[in-house]
Amino acid sequence: MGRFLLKRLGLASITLFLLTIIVFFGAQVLPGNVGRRILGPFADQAAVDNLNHQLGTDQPLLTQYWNWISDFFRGDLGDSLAYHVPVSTLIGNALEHSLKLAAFAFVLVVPLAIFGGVVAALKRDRPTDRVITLTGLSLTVVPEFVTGIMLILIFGLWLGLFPVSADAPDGSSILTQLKYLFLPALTLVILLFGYIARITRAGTIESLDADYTRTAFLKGLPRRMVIRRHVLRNSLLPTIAVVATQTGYLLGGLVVIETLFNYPGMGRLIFTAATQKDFPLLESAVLIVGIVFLVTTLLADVAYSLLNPRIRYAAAE
Amino acid sequence: GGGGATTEGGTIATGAVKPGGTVRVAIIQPTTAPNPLLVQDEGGAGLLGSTGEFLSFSNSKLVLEPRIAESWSPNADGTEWTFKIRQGVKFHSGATLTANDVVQTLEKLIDPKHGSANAQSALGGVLSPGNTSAPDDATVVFKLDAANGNFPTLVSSANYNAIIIPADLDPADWGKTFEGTGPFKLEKFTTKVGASFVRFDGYWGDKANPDRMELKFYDDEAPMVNGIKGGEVDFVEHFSVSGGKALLDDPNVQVIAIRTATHRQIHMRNDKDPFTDKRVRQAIAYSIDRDALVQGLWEGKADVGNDSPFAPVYPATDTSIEQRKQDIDKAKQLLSDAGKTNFTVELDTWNGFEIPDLAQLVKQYAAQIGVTLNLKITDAGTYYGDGVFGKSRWLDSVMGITDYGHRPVPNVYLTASLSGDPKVGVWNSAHFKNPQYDDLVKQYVAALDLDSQRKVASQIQTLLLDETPIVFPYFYNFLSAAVPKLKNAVSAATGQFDLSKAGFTS
Amino acid sequence: MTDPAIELKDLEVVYRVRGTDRSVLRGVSLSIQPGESFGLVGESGCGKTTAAFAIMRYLPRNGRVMDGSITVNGQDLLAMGGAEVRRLRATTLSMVYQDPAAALNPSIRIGPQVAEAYELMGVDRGAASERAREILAKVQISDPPRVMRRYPHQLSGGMQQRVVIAMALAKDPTLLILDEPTTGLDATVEAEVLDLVQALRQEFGTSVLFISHNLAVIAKMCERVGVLYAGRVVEEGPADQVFQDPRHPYTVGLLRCIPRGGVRKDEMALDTIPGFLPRLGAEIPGCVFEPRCGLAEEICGTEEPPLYPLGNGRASRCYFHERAHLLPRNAPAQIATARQGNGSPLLKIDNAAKTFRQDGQDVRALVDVSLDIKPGEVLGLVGESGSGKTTFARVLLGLTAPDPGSELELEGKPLAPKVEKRPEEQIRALQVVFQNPDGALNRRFSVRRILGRALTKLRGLRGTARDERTRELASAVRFDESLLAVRPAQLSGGLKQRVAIARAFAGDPRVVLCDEPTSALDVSVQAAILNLLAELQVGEGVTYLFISHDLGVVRYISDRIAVLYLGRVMELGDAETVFGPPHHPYTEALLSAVPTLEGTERARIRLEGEIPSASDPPSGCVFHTRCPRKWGAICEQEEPPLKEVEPGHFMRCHIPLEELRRLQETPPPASAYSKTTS
Amino acid sequence: MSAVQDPAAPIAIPTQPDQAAIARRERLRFLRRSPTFVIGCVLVGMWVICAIFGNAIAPKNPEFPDVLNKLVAPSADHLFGTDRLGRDVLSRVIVGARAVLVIAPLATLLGTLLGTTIGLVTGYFRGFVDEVIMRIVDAVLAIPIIIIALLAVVALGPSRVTLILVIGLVFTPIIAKTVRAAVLGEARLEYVQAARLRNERAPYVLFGEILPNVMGPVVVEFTVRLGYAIFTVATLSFLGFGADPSIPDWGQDISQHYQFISGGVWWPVLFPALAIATLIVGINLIADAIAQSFER
Ligand SMILES: Nc1ncnc2c1ncn2[C@@H]1O[C@H](COP(=O)(O)OP(=O)(O)OP(=O)(O)O)[C@@H](O)[C@H]1O
Ligand SMILES: Nc1ncnc2c1ncn2[C@@H]1O[C@H](COP(=O)(O)OP(=O)(O)OP(=O)(O)O)[C@@H](O)[C@H]1O
Ligand SMILES: [Mg+2]
Ligand SMILES: [Mg+2]
Repeated sequence: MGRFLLKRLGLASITLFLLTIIVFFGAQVLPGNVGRRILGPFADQAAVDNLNHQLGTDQPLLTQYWNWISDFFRGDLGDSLAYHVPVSTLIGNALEHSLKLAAFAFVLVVPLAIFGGVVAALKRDRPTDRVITLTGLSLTVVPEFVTGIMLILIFGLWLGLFPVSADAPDGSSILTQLKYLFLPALTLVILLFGYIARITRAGTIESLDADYTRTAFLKGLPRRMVIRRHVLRNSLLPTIAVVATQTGYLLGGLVVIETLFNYPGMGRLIFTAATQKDFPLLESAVLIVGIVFLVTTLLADVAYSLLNPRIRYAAAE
Repeated sequence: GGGGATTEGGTIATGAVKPGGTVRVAIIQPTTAPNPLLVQDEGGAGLLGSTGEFLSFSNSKLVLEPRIAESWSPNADGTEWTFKIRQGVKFHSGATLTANDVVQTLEKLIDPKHGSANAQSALGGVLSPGNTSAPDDATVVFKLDAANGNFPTLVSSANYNAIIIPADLDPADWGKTFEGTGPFKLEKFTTKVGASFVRFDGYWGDKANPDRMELKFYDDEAPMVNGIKGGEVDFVEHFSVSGGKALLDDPNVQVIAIRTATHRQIHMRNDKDPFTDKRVRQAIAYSIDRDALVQGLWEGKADVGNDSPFAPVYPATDTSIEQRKQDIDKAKQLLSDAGKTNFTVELDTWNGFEIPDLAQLVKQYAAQIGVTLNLKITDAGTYYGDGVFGKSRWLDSVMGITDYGHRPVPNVYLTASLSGDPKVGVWNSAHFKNPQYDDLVKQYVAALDLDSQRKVASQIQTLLLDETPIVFPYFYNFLSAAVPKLKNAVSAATGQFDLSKAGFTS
Repeated sequence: MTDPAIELKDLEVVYRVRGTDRSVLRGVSLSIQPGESFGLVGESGCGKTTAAFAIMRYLPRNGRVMDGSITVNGQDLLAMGGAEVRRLRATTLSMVYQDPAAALNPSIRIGPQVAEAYELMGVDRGAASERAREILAKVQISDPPRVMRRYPHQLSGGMQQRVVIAMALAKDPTLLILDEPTTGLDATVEAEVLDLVQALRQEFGTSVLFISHNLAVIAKMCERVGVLYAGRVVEEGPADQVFQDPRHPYTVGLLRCIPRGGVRKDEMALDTIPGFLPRLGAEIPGCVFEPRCGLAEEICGTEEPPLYPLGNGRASRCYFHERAHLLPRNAPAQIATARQGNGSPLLKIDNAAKTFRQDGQDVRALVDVSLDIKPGEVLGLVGESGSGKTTFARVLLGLTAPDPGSELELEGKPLAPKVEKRPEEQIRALQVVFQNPDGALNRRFSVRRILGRALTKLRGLRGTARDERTRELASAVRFDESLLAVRPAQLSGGLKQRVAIARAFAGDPRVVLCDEPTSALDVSVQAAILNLLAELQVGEGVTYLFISHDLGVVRYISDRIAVLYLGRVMELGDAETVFGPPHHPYTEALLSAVPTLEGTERARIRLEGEIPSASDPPSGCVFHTRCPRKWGAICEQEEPPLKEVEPGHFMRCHIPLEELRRLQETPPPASAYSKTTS
Repeated sequence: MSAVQDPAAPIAIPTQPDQAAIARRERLRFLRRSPTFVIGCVLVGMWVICAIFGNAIAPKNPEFPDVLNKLVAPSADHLFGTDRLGRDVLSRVIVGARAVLVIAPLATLLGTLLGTTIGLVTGYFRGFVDEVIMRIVDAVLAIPIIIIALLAVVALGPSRVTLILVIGLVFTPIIAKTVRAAVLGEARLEYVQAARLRNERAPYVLFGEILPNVMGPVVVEFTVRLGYAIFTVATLSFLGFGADPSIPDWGQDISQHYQFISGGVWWPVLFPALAIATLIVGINLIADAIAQSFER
């Protein structure tokens, strides 16, 4: 186990390193001069150069990269060019919102999807199965803004059941917050259900067909027991991994949904940072999304290996 | 028009209201930190105005209401203005405002090294650093570079940067406290999310009626509209006809429409082929059906433009000058005279407000006279770039559409975006250079009384109409919306809004 | 007489494939008496497993019983409802099948998995795991508590199969079905499992249905045997009689295919059965075996023969059962007289070693293997799975780079470690026939393209010349030209292997490495391939390195034999020298482990303990942990060298030759000794 | 060599039927029978036709603004009504298919080509190169696709070429991963070693021997990615990164009109939305069917 963890950590940190490089130099391709961005069109060139010098944005890229990355891991993310506030506060706030939404969406979709997937697998190739998989598939592939708009229209404006903007007023109770978050979360549920259910179905079918399941049946175990003890235990493993791979998207990829529901999350933060050429904000935000992704996938791997003795011991022995 | 109750003029339905309450306001997302010097956008202006006060407030009739200044007067030739500062005005911190605070605020505004883009555009070439003085705590004297009849407007709320802040406050830190003298004071500000304000009991005038005022920032218009329809906000500070059509047609939303000089400029590089020939520029202008634009894009809530910044709303505007109308044949004629038929030009602009629509319509109109326009529509950041010549599509493109906010006097439009003097014409995207024009503008600016202003204005209008460096298709109304039970909310076309009298009917 | 433990009457089973029913079992009838062990034998695909699942009422989703009856202790199984069937599975029927690794739930510890069977009977948890411990002890698992805490993948194949058997016996079933329970296990392990089953049978008095394609195993395990062909029992009777004096041409053919009694390629070519098993669901009006039968007359093709009873429980489904033994022989007239090349070695391997790194550990797959291969000879390479056979081959081929210090020479010229670095002629000189023809042939290419490409690359042939040569190759391996156009998927295993062989010979190789070329094939096909290889070797004068774990096969084809254990050559010498005493103790154990068709049981030498892993081999002589002849402390301390104990006979053992000879005349020490009952 | 007739020689006709061919035929039959596939084809086919003959089919000029008749509800004259500039929604929906159906397939093709190549190389050679590339792939995949695409478009400015390149490159790692997995399985098979043993050059082994055997996954991957490509294109143009708004483009048209929905003007949004939905669903139905046909 220990070695397994170390190995994964090692890989993750390499990936992280590459990620920082990609993010930093990726951001460099955006046009725009930092000093000018800050001082605006009327400041004279001298002042701009001076500021660039103070900010170090006139130094060679490698030096800049080094400064950025070392500051970053020292917890100093610098100031936003556009808002002149510490990037960390902006990201902190956005991340909090994103996490809320993501968590809520997960809580709704994961059990639902797993249930759907398992049922589909048990009823494999029967109508129930086709219905679940095909609806799932069809919903999964429709862009967020299509589903989102429809939901706003129906539940928000026509039926007036739910708020159309996702961000509850400060200090409102958890329940109220959830009420506000419901529509965007629902959009995500619609988006993710098919995907997760599909994986679960595949995993379940695989272990339904496995010899050990046959063994269990031939032991004379009742069907329910076979499913519970022998099938699910192995079939849900892949689901974990998949769910983990969605976190990146959920934390940073919800540009559209956050715009539709005027929700101040990471997606929109990055989006505006990109259009405003707010480099420090952009770089750190993207990097953090990446890191969160790496961490969750790492955790997923660990969880996976914990639930899967083959891996756990293969690594240990 | 729509089914909604639409009030012309700055205030929605007035009447008796319950004391107290919380007014929830939707404003467009500020694009920068709240810094009195650097704010250049409507959202930012709204923030400044929410706690700050100006020497005077330019109301929807473009009349200046005294605020921090009790009164003002020019010397004989209009080169020097003296403002009487109200006494006993308190900052939210409790400190008392003195003339020195006013002096320092304005010095900072005009000092290039602070780079207050917008203030510069208004005061550049008007007031130079060091020429503002406070003989005593109640008086401020401005020595102008040249005579200027509209100076008080240039330092009023019309110049949204010009809120008076304590002399010793670094504008960069203003965002921390929102220090000002207005009827509301800051409770909480969260960048990119919103802000809330409470009544300032130390206010010099009538105390604010609402207990609280909550601002919510929106990146996009649709959620804003949905917000008020979904009952999540009481007051939408500003919406566009295109984005807010739903509100215009909604019987239980009251709409405020203010006639303004807010407009779009379709610039053509006077120094670049094919627009070096003014006949080509005129042809483009003639191809455009302005009435269709006003009806189609603005539901009639706009004034037709006549290719000069003199909007009908300005008292000085000469409305007798013949209105340019669509005339395809004439346009074609002009082109063939110029020997420039069937050419292709790239039309640069950005995807905000109704601009893309305008661009597409212009493209269509141009097509009718055999001119092909390829639209290059990017995000604002890309279009404006660094906002300086050589680093900005806005200022470098051969043809482009640019949005201009409302100004209570046309001065900025006349100078910044048309002056041939590089120090003044910093937004001269048409690269229009015309000594005679520059001279006329000087006269206009100097003119102290309305009649003399009218005379010059008329000449400028005629000149621009002939030269057509820029097409001004329309000047559209500033629209705000409120829920029916909200009364006495005031908004100004420059992005400020005054809710100190506002409240709800039971 | 009590009613049989289980009885099948005219059982018809079909699989529905692409909308049509294809019959798999065509009226199978058999009955097993209580306590009896019945063997079901037949080539792959003839329906053995299907029969088993039919009895368990667990056919694949597309399988269906069309007709016939199955009765268990007199109850009609097919009439039962789900609950009853479950009860039956829980109490009366159990099944053990191939690949124990897959049969155990990877994510549940052994303890609970075994205990489950008891909980099902209503025993509470505590007691259940107690009972589990007992049953595990019964299947001779040392230290059950430890094993119960382990996960399946942490056990060796033999242990896993033991656990599966334990689970099967937990309910003390009336009938235990074993479907190829030892296929894929090593000879020594197989022997142990078989012994175990024997012992348990005695103890529990369970009746057993033992399914296997290996006649020797059946002969060893079963009292009665049924020979299944194309879903039909063609012959039935007491095992020894059926195998001594078969009464059905198919049985006769099968028995003749097997190299037995130490026959060698230069004494006789093997018999084969022409043609192929009829396709699934084929329409067969007459005798199922008719198309391949040497005795067939036209009646066989038109009318299905009845089951002729032949007294004392024997029966045969052949019109000509009494002259079945007259089935014409069916083998190349001419036998391969190997021209034993001598003189300078063709291949010279000097302390070849290969160490793999696998998650942080060194796996020493080969340890200073040094041997010469003479031109024109066949060097057999035997050893249990994991002993390094394939690795050795791959090293020679340059597919796996050996550890530095290993020296390989071909005709005096050094061989580069990687094939990419070797000159044309060396590459051409060393070719290979892989174990699994499916993987070895690119399934996207036609046979012609597969052979053609080889010719182009190795011989530089193009156009007509290439086509010409392709045809020659095909006929050389008895591969019908008309099949050149098809893809491997269309071909039977035997035909595929012929293509693979043809490809190996495309470049006129000097040495062909055959890595278990027949292990994946049925005996009848195996015989044909062995004949072909023998014939080619003589014809083309090539040299073979012939890898196999089937001692019979190796003995038949090889001139010399090397015995590998944990990557080390334990014994090396002429085939007969190695197979005749004195052997290396390991060789001795191997030989004794293999069941033979002749009733002549040799003393079984049971090997203690597991095969050590190549990642941490034992100290001293790597075999000492299991060696029944262990000599003394020295075996544990120092590794014996491979020394020439007599001319041409090498051995890696501390025990002097004479001592070994003496020891092996007398039966081995009682501790490690058991006479297998049969 | 001796020409003894070996009776064990096979009988002339191949006894196994041509499994490969049957499998192929089976697959086609399965597809033709599968309603999923048929419906998918109908939907996609419809849009492909629109993309090709759009301007011919469209009842009106999709770009002609008639701003005085804007937002007219569906009527006999304008079946799908008119949009914010009085353009005929029906015509825009029809012609709009082109924007998506030019960019998405090309982008996917690019991604598939690159991804497959990388997958083949890394999966076959393993070792250091593999490690490095796979790390990079992981790193890239850690950033949400839409964000990468977005940055690229901001940097390069929106244009069809940009979109194709961006989306193609963004998909490359994902496809590479899938192909690599398949190649790992193949590379273990002996026919690859057999190729080495007749000293084939690596490129031949990769593209000549292995590629044909991993076509299945590649095809499936392509169809699946195509769906996501359309998804991404639509999303980008929804976010305002479409090129010229006068050119019909579903995503852009939706973003240009969804604000009107609250005012009861649903037609300029609903129809493009349906268009996107049907097209993507169609493609995924096809992908699903194909995947299934390969599974069995
Ligand atoms: N689910 C299935 N659907 C269709 N055909 C099947 C199915 N299972 C087995 N078969 C075919 O039925 C025939 C008999 O299969 P079965 O497994 O019973 O043979 P077997 O004697 O056990 O072979 P082996 O010795 O290889 O295990 C084979 O041709 C096999 O291909
Ligand atoms: N690529 C590899 N990486 C790590 N270990 C390996 C590798 N290939 C083989 N081994 C190990 O080397 C040892 C010898 O393997 P090899 O395949 O040569 O044995 P074998 O005699 O061919 O077995 P079998 O009879 O099952 O084919 C085994 O312990 C195996 O686990
Ligand atoms: Mg079987
Ligand atoms: Mg091997």
